[in-house]
Amino acid sequence: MTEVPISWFLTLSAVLFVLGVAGFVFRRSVVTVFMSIELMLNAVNLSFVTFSYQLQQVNGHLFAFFVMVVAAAEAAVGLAIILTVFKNRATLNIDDVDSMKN
Amino acid sequence: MDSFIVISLIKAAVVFAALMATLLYLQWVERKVIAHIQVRPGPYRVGPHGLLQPIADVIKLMTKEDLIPPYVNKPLYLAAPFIAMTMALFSISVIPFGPMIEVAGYKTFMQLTDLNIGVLFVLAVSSMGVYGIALAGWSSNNKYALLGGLRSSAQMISYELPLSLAIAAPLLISNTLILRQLVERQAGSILEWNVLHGPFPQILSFLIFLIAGFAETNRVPFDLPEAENELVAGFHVEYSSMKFASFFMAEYANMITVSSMAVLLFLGGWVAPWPARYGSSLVPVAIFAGAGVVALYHGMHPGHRRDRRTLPVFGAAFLAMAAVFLLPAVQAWLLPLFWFCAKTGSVLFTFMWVRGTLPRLRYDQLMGFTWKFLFPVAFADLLATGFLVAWFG
Amino acid sequence: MQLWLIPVLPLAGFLINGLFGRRFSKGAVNAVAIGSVALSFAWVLKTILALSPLAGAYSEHYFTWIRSGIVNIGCDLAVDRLTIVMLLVVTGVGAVIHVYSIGYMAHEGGYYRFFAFLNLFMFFMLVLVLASNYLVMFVGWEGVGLCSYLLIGFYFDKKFATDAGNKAFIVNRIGDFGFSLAMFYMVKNFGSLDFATVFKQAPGAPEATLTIIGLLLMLGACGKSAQLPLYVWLPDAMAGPTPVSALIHAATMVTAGVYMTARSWAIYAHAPAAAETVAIIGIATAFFAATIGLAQNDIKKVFAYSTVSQLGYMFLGVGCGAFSAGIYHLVTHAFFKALLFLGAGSVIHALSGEQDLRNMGGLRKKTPWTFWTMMCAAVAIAGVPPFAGFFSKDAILLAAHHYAPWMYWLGTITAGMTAFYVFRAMFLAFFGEYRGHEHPHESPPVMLVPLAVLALLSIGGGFALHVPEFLGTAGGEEDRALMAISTAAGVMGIALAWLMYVAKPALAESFAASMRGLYTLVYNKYFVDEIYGAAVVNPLVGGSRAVLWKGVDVGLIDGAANGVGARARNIGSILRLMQSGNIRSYATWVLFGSVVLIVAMGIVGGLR
Amino acid sequence: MDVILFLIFAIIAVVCAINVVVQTHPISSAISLVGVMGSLAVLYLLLGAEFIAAAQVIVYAGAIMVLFVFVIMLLNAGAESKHGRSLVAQLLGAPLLVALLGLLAYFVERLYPRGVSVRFGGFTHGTPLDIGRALFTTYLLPFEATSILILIAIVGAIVLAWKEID
Repeated sequence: MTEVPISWFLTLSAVLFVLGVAGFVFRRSVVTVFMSIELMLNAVNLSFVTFSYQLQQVNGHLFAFFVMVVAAAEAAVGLAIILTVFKNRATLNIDDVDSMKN
Repeated sequence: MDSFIVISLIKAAVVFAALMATLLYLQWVERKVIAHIQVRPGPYRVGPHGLLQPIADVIKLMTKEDLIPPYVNKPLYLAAPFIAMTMALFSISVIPFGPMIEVAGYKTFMQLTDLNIGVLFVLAVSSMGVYGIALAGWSSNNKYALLGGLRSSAQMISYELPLSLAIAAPLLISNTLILRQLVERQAGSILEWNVLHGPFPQILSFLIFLIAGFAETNRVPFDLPEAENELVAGFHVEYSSMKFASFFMAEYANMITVSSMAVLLFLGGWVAPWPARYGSSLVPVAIFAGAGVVALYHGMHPGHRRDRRTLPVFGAAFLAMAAVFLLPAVQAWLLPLFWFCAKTGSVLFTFMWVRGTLPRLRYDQLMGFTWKFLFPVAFADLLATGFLVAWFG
Repeated sequence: MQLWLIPVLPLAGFLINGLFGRRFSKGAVNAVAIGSVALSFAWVLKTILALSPLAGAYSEHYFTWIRSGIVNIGCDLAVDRLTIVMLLVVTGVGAVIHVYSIGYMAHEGGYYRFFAFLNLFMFFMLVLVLASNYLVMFVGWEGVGLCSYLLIGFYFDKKFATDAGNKAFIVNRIGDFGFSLAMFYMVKNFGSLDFATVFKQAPGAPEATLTIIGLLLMLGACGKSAQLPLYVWLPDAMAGPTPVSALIHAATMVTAGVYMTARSWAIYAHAPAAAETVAIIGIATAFFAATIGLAQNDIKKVFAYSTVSQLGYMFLGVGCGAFSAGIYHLVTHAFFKALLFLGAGSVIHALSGEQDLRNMGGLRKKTPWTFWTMMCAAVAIAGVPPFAGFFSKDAILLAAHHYAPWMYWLGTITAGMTAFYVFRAMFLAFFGEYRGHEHPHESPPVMLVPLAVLALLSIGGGFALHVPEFLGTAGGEEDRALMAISTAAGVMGIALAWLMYVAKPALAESFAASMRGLYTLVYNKYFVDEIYGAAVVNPLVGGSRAVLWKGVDVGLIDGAANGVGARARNIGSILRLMQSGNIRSYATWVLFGSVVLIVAMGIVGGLR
Repeated sequence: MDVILFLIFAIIAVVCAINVVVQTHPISSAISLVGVMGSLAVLYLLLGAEFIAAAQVIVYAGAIMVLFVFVIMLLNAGAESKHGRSLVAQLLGAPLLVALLGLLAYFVERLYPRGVSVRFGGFTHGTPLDIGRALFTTYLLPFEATSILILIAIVGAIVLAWKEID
């Protein structure tokens, strides 16, 4: 067997995505949570590229490309927000950032 | 299939060996060049004209105690020099040194591997190189090292933008990302090189590329991550022995990569400055012969007692080289290699020259320079090139 | 032929002035505003020259605006002869009034805003005129309404101005409602809103349909053109700056209804009941407004009622089937009424804001230019030959006589009254002793030149421009007798005004005293505003307050809303536990939601 | 060969991803994430997505993650503190994650029981030429929109971080 079933790629994508969700749900560090989001985006990109292969069209690549661009923008703004939060509250623990509660 | 693997392994071994030797001696060359710029002899004790100095250094570094400070983050501390070295050597693998040659009946390219996205690959790998430095700085648990790592990561991200833009401009002309094709499309004469190409010479891009390249390799005047009089030694302050040497070699390997890229992108790669029918193939012969004659002459009139033996030997070796260049069988692969090395060497010499000449920038100057000057200029240059290519192309 | 340039040029002026005008000098604002309108005028001329002689319609398609089922509405502009007449009036008179505004607005705040709105108005008016289907026309129609609102309320720091703006807008909404219904009905019956398509199908359509469409369109026209019973906004609209009154509320926008009715002539031609209604409303408005005009003391109010009255004439013409006569009167009216307003503006300017005729008098010497130019307009509106108004009014009365003689007689009486109240205003303002306190001064040349231009048009516009011939529907044979009667009515009106306000001023007082009841009635505009207030507005407000607010709103809706809210609060106090403020908890709920969603999609998608 | 490559890099990716989640120190997570991205880039190459593979390394690993590392170093973020808890996340998190993974895997297996197989070189339209062509024709509007987005993000980041500069 020299060919990889396409479902393997998608399953890998699913596994990575779920791991990203797990990071989001279980981690307390804002930065790690943010990285988990990136992990999820990567997982989605993998499935985009896989679909592109399956359909023999380049469109999936472009979606992945746009995801990357958006991720870059998101990282810039998100990290700036993290910097500001850290400056104001001196914490990176996501459970401490809960002033919306009241 | 098998021959492909064998050839690849042989090529890898050859390139690796040559690269290591070059790395060793590049250091010696740099010390010599800087020394002569500063009007002093430089390494002189070990071997003739200090020629054995690199070997001595290697022995010294290898035999030194490999000290791991306490309170470092051990996995990352150990991984950092490895990452730096790996990434530095990685990009060499796609750099072509010459055209297709035939060795013992096998046709192969003078290149480890040929990628469709060669240029992007080099960019990608070089952008990964920052991890070695940043992690080294962080894992050392030392504030100087941390500052060095911080500086280098900010600096490398920032200078990658003008670097990429400067690379994009000649790519617009050559219209390929395959490094070998890039060179083939610059074949002909010096006027076909991208730096002087047709109606839109890429002189500005070339300069931007060089400047950004200095920054990407943390060279003077952008050597802030290791600014020794501010940060002691910056990110590698806690490293010793071979780990320290790895960073050093990584820096030189990066210099070679950047120089090769400059040659491939702008200076026509292994292509001779003018066609062989006008005698370009005789240039190396002339150079080596001239060098041999000069060496022999100085051997006759030695300024130093030891030169009486060494210089004639060198002279003879140079003359032999000149003779080799005259052999038609070897010319096919030796001439391109010569031109490639000569061009890369000139760029490397520029690196050293700048190091011997310019002072270091302040950190805010460094960032301001790239964001407020280099980046806009690179952008405008790319835009102008794009319009020109669209207009004339 | 790039028809789109005609409206877009003023739009560009609006954008430039509106966005950057605050930083511009007055000169720059002037250059942009007037330059854009002048260029537009020039482009109109070029278009006319390029297209002449224009027998049919020339149209341009730009893009498909709405495509839905059978309805396919494009953004189309078209030019035919009717449009050309309107274009010339709008851009020509518009340009003149723009120039005039430089002088009039020189000392007002919000200079750039004024010109930006004026340019925006020009844009919408030109869209209205150039439209080749009802929907694009409606865009212009609503747009001019908006600009009218903005410009009436230009002095937005004064309550009466904003109230007047609101009134104009709300009353116009009633008319627009009719217009929209007419469009829906057209789509339903003809499947299109294109003029060409609709008019081609009109002859074959059932008369009832056409009558309904015609009446609905007339409702729209009544709102926009201030006809009975929706005329009440126009006199109040005089709260805006005088150039606005001249441009929007005399020369162009208020005639949009006439234009639209004339444009829809093909419909009215096959719906005689609707046409008759138009004619009746026209003559009734003409007469009714003229009587109110007899007793007004505010110079602009006099001209405002005069405008309503003259618009009634135009509707009479259109309703009688002589739509070209209506348009003819529209053109000449644009000249002399704009001139009257601009002259009134000049007088007001001279008296630093005084508008009451009782505080004027004797201005003939102080402001000779204004006097003589206004006199041209007064004579023209009075229907004295050979001034402009004579020809158009005569054409309408002739048509009315053919249609129904009683309308002719009522029209002639109205003509007499028109002559009377206009000259009453002229005599009160320019003759006798000066009764005010300000020191009158003549207006600057930048205001007088437009007056002179319009005066020339008022004098010669009648016999120089043969609009009916141009529109290809020359009226019936001239009837010397009818002509003489209507002229005599005008002259009698002038003479009566002379008698009562110049020769024997006491006569007016005693006349008013002897007919106190009638005078009070007329002076108070038949209490129409009060009747509307009592009959429509108050019941509406009171009813809304009692039933909708107290009953439905508080009782039902608020009760329901509060009840829902209370339950929601109860549920929320339980669900609040979910709102821990903890991001990870939220993330878990999102995860929960996505799992549920995937399961649901799997079930719905038939994947088990 | 392809299967071996896939398995090697898939395992690296999964292990690194687990490491991202398990490591308590942000910088270890970041490095692991770079590992994920690198192995994904190889998988992209396997899928014929040359350009995306390069962009993955250049943009994700070379820029975004460097930015992460930079911020972690700048804030000198240590191992995360243990205090603070989310009952919901602790109780529901694990079962839901298992459910999500199960569902996704189930649907993938159901929808692609033996769908197309991936073979290196089986898709050759992922070159920069193809991407560029599609990007500047079909996807020109989104492309321009994202460029505006990036611009806004730059401005936003500067505004947010401005106080740091003072």
